[in-house]
Amino acid sequence: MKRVVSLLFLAALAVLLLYVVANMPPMGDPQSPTRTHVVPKYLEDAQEETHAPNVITGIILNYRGYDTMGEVTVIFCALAGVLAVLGREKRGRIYAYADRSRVKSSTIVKTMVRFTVPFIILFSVYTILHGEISPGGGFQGGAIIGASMIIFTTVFGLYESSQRIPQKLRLPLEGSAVLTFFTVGVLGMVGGGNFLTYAWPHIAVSLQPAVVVWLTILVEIGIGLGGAMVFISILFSMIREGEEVAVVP
Amino acid sequence: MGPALNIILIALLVITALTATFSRDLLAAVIIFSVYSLIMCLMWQRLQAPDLALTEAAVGAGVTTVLFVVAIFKTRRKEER
Amino acid sequence: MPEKSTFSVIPLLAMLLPWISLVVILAMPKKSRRLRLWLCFLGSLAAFGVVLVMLPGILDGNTYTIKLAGLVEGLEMRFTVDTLGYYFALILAFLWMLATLYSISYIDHKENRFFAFMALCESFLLGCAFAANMFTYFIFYEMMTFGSYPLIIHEETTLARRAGYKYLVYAVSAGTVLFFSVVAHYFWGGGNLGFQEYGVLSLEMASRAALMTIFFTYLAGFGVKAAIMPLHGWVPDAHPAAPSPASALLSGVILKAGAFGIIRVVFNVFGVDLMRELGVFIVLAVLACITIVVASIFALTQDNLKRRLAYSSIGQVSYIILGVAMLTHDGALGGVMHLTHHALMKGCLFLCAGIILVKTGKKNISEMKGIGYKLPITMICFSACALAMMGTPPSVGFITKWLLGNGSLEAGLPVYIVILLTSALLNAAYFLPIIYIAFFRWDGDEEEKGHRPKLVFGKEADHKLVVPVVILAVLVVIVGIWVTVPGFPYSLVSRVVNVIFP
Amino acid sequence: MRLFHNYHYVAAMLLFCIGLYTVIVRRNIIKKLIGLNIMETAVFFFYISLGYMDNGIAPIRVGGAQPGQMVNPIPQALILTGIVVAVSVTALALSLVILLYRQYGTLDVDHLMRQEEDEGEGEKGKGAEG
Amino acid sequence: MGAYRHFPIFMITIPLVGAVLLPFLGYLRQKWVPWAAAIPLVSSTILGSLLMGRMPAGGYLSYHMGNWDPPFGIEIRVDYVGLFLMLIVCGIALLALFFSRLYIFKEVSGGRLTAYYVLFLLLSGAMLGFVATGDIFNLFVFMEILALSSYALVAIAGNRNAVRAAFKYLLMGAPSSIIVLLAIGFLYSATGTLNMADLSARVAESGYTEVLMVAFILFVIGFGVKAALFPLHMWLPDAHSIAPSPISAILSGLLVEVSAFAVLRITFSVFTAGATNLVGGTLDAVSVFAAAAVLYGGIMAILQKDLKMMIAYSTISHVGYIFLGITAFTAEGVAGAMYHMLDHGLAKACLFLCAGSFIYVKGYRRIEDLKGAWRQMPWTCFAFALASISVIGIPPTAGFISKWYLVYGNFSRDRWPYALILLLGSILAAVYCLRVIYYMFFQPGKEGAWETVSKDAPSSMLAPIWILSAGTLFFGLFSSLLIPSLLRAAKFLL
Repeated sequence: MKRVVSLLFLAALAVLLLYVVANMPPMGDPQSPTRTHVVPKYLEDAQEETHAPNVITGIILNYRGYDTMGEVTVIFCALAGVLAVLGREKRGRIYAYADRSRVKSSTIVKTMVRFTVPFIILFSVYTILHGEISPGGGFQGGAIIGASMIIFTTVFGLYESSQRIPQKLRLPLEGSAVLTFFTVGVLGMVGGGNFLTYAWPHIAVSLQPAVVVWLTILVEIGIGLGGAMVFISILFSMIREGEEVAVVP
Repeated sequence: MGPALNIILIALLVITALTATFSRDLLAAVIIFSVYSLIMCLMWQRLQAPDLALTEAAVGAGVTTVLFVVAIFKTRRKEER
Repeated sequence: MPEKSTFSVIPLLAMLLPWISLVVILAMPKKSRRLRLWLCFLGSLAAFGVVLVMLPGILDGNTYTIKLAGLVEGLEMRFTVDTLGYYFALILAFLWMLATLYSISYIDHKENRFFAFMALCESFLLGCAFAANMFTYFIFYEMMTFGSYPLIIHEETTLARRAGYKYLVYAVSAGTVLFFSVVAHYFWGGGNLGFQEYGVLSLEMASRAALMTIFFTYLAGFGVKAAIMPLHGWVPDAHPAAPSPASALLSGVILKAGAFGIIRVVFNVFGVDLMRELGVFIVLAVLACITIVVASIFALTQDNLKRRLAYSSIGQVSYIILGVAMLTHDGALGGVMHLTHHALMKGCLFLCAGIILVKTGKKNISEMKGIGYKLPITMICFSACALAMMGTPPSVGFITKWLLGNGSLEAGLPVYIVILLTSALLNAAYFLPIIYIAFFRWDGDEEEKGHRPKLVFGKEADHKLVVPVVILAVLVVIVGIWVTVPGFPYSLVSRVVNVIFP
Repeated sequence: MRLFHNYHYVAAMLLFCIGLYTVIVRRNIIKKLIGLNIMETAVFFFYISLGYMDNGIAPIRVGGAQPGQMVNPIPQALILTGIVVAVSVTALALSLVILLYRQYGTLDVDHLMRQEEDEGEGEKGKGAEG
Repeated sequence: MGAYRHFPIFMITIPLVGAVLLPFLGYLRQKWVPWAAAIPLVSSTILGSLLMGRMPAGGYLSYHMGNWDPPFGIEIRVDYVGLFLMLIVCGIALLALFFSRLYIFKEVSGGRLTAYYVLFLLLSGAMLGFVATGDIFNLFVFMEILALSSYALVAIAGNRNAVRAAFKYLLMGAPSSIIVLLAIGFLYSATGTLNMADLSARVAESGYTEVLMVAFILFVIGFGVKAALFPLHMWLPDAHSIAPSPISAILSGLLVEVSAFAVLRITFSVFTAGATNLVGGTLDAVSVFAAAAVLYGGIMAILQKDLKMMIAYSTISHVGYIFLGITAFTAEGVAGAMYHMLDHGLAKACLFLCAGSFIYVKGYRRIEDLKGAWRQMPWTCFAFALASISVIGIPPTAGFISKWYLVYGNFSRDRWPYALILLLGSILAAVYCLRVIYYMFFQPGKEGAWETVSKDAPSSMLAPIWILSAGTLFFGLFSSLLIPSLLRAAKFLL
C-alpha cells in the first residue's frame, strides 16, 4: 500500500519536473536570464576586484564568502554531530583496537603507501595554495589530505595514523576554517568595510591588491587545514566506534 | 563528438545509479556509487567545471565512499530481506 | 454614550479591590484562618463600597470611562460605567459581599482556593458589567467562565467532578460560538463593537442573513449561561454540586451575566428597531416561554431542594429574556428589573438551603419535616422569598409580574400573561409544599401526639450564616414596597428604558 | 522540441527521481543514504548544466580567455558549497546508522518499525544508556 | 545607524564562533562549559535589543557582505519583524540553555556534554542567520546547519529511541533540503539572481511562469517538512517527544516557527510581489492541508498518553494555525500568524520545559502520573496551566490575541470555513490541555506517587519556565505594543 502511494507520488513528481524542464530556457542559450543578469559583471570584473584569475575562487571566497563561512560551519557541525553520537577516540584505548581496524596487507602495499602518501599531501598543498589561479582550492586540498590519511589508516591501522596526527593537534585545528573566516571578516570591519571585506577601504589603494591576495591565501589555508582535520576526526571516530570494548592490555 | 559522448556518459550514469539502487550487496552498491561519482566528475569536466570535477573526485568518489565502506564494515554487508 | 462622560479610575479601582483577597491569601496562606477570611470579606465589602460611591454620579446621568489598552481601531479594552452596567454591578457586588460573609463560616476545607477564585470571579464580573464594548465584555466573560469552574467543583465529590466537566464542555463550546459571533460582529459591523443606546448595527451595514447569523450566534453563546431551554443542561447539575454560597452566586449573578449579555445585544448592539425589522424577537420570546413553563414542570419533579431551586432559576432567568423580547416599555422595565429581583430572592433561597444542609445535613425536601421549628428564622426568610417567587404582593416578585403583564398588554399579546400565570401557579405548586412540610408536618412521635414542637429562636446557626439571609429576605420585601427609592432597581432601570422607549 | 534540447536537465531529473525512489522505497538504510547521495549529485548536475554555454570555456582568466566565452561560474560556486553540505550530511547519517545497528542489530526499516511497535509507547526515551 | 549596522552579523556569527571555541574549554575545564555557552547568546541578545531601539519602524536594515552591493554580494536584510523574531530566538534559546544546565545530566551522559552545548550554540546561531539572511542560497546553507545540528541534538541521548527518532527525522529532512536546493535552481534558472529583493522584481517580469510555479511548490514541500506541515509531519512527534526537553522546547518553540517564517518570506517577499496569480492555487492547497493539520494534530493530541507526545501533536495543530494565517492573504491573517509564532513559541517552550521538570523531579512522562502533582510541584503546575491557557487561546493570554487575528483574517476574506476550523482547533486544544490541568489540580494523586518528592524543581529550572509563562501573559495584556507594527509590516508585505 505504502509502496503504491510512494510510487504514485514519484510518478507525479517526475511528470511535474519534466513539465518544468520542457518549459525552461534552452540549455546553453546565451540569452537566458542566467547569462544576462548577474554573470557578466562577475566575468568582467572578478579578476580586478578579487585578484583571483579563477573566477569561481573569487566568487566563493569573496563575493559569496558568507556562504562559504556557512559551509565550513556545516562541516564543523557535522563533526560535532558525529562526535556527539559516537564520541571521540580515547587516547588510552587505542592499543586495544589498533590491529583490528586495518586491512591485512602485504609489504608491497605498505611500501607503496608509505611512498605515495607524501606526494598526495604535496599535491593537496599545491591545490590549496594555487586555488585562486588553477582549479581547486582550500576545501579540495583538505579533502585530498583527508583521503590520503584514510589510505594510511586502512593500511597501517588507527594506532599508527593517530600517532601521526594526534588529537592534541587536531582539536585546535578543526575549527580553524570558521575562525579564519571570522578573523578575516572582523579585519575587514577594522579596515573600514563591512564584514568579510577583503579590499580594506582605509588603506592605500596601491596596497589593496596585496592585502586581498594574502587574505585569500590565508582563508584558503584555513579552510584546507580545517577541512582535512575534520575529515580525519570524523573518520577516526567512526573507525574506533564500538572497538574500545576490546580489553586494554 | 560533442553530444554523443555526453549522451553515452548520461546513459552510464543512469545505469550505474540503477545498479547501485538494486544490487543486494551493499559493498558492491557503494563501489558502484563511487563509479557513478567518477563518471559524474567526467561529465562535469565536459561541462567546463574543472573545480567541481576535482571536488567531486576528492569528496564524492573519495571521502564519501570511504565513509560508506567504514560504515558497512561496522554493520553488515548483505541487505537482509 | 450619554452626555456627560468623564474619565475616572473608579471602575478600575472597583475591579482591583477584590484582588486584595488574593494578595492576602498568597501572603499568608497558612496562618490565622479568621484574619485571612475576614480580610477577604473586607475586600469584597470595599468593592461594594466603591461601586456605591458612583451612585450619585450615575443618577445625574454621568458615565465614568477608562481605557486600559487599545489594540487597533475598534479593538480596545475600555470600561464605561453607563446606567445599565452600573445597575448590574451594584446587585453583583452586593450579593457577592453577602455570599463572601456567608462562606466564611460555611466553607470548611480548601478555603484558600475557594476565596481566591471567588475574588477573581467578582473582579471579572465587574469587568463584564463595566465593559464598554463587546470585545471587553467577551474577554472578561471568558475569564469569568473559567474562574468559576473551581467554585463548582469545590467539594471534589464525584458528583461535583461530573458537574464541573459538564460545565466546562458547555462553557468551552459556548465560548467558541461567542468568539465567532464577536468576530462576525466586528467584521460586518464595520469594526465597531461598542454599546450604544439605540444599537450600532443596521441593515445598511450588512445583509439580513449576516445580521441574523450574528444574532443567533450571540443567542447561542450567551444562552448557555442564561440557561435558555435547549442549552440549560449544565445548570441542574452544577447548582446542587457547588457549595451553597457558590450556587447562590451561580444563579444569582453568573446566570445573569448571560442574560445581561443578551440585554446588551438586544438593546445596545442591535437596537429595538432593528430587532423589529429582523423579527428575531419572536424566536427569543418563544424560547423564553418554553423555558419558563418546561423548567417549572421539571422543578415539580425534583426532590433534591437545590436541584428544584436550580430548575426554578432556569425558569426565572427566562422572565428577563421574555421581558426584553417583548420590546415594550413596561416589558423591558420588568425584565431588566427582574435581574435584581431574582438575584435577591434566589440568593436568599440558596443560602437558606445551605443553612439547612449545614445544620441538619438534609438535602431532600421529603426529609425536611418540621424543620421550620429547628430553624425558624431561616425558614421564615425562605418562605418569604418563596412567596415572593410566586408573585404575592408586597414583594419584588409581584412587581416583576405586574410590569411584565403590562408589557404584554402593551405588546398586544395577552398569551404572555397566560404563560406568566401558568408559571406563577407552577411556582406555587413547587414552593408551597416545602413551606408546608417545613411548618405543618413534624416528624416521628410528635406527629401522633399532635402537639407541635416549640420554636427555638436565637441559637439556630452561626450569625455569619443567618445575617445575609435575613438581609436578603428583608430587602425582598422592602424593595417590593418602596419601589422608587433612588438606588433601588426602578430608579436605574427606568432611566435606561425611558431612553430606549420614549 | 525543447525537451530534447535540454536532455541534460532531463537526465538530471531522471537521476533525481531514481534517488528519491531509493530513499522512499528501498528498505535498507544504507541504500537510502546512497539514494540520498544520488539525489544530491543529480541536483548538482542540474545546476552545472544550467551554467553551461555552448562551446564555452572554464571560467579561469588565464591565457587571454575572453569573459564572453566563459560558462556561468555562479552555479559552480554554489555547488562547491553543496557538495560539502552533502558529504557532511552523509557523515552524520552514517554515524547514526552505526549506532542504530549497534542497538537494533538490523539495517532494515521494516524491522526497525516492528521493534518499535514491540516496545510500545511505554518506555519512550527512558534515560540515557550512556 | 553608524556602528549599529554591524550588529546583525555579530548576532549571527558570535554564537557560531563561540561554538567553535567551546571544545577548547571542554578540553580544559568541562565544569565551566555551561556558563561559557551562555556568553554568546547573552551578547547576541544584548546586541539585538540595542538594535531594536534604533530600528526604523517601517523600514529595514540592509547589510552588504564584503561591501558588494546586491545582487552581486550577499545581503543581510533585517526588517522589524525579522529582528523581533531574532530576539525571540535569542531569548528562548537562552532560557532553554539555563534550564539544561542542571537538567541535561538526566538524559545526556557526561562525555557528550561539550558536544551538546556546541550543537546548541550552532543551532541558535543558524536560526538567527536563517531569519536574517536576504539571499536565498544563503538561506539554504543556514538551513543545513540548522538541520544537521538538530538531527544530532535529537540523537544525543544515545539510546535506541533517540537514535531511531533522529534517523527518522534525517530521512525526511535531508531530502527536503535537496528539494529546496532544486527549487532554488529552478528559481535561479528563471530569474538569474539569488538575492531576494532582486528576485521579487525579476519574478514579476520573468516569462517562465511554469518554472516559477513549480519552484514555489517545491519550496513549500521542502520547508513544509521542516515546519511539519500536515502530510509531511511524520518525523515530528518522535523527534520532539524523545529529544531532551530543552531541545524539544527549541525544536517546537523556535525551529518550526522559523521554518514557517521562511515560507512566509518566500511567499510574500519573493513571489507575490508581482506574481500573485502564480502561487494562488498552491496556497489554496496549502490552506486545505493546514486545516487538516489543525484537526489531525488536535485529535491525535487528545489520544496521547505520553505528555511530551501530546505537546508535540499540539505543535502540529498549531503549525496548521500559522499556515492558515499565512494563506489567509490578509494583513490581519499574516499579522496573526506572526503573533502566533511569538506566543506559540513561548507557550510551547514553557510546556516542554515543564514536562522536563516533571521528568527531572520524578521521572514521570505519562499524563496519568501527574495526578495531584499540584501538591508537590505547585510552581511548575501553575506555569503549565498558564502556558496551556495560552495554547487554548483564552484571554488574557497572548494566544487569544493571535487567535483573534487569525480568525478575523480568515473571516474577512470569506474563508469562514477555515475560521470555523480554527475555532474547532481551539476546542480540541481545550480538551487536551484541560485534561492535564484537571489531573494536576483536581485529582488526588495515587498513593506513593508523590511522597518521596519533598519540593519543587530547583529554582534555576523554575526561573526559565516562569519567565516564559509570564511572557505569554505579558504579550496578551500588552499586545498593543506589537500588533500595530506587525499589521504595518504585514500590509507592507502584501
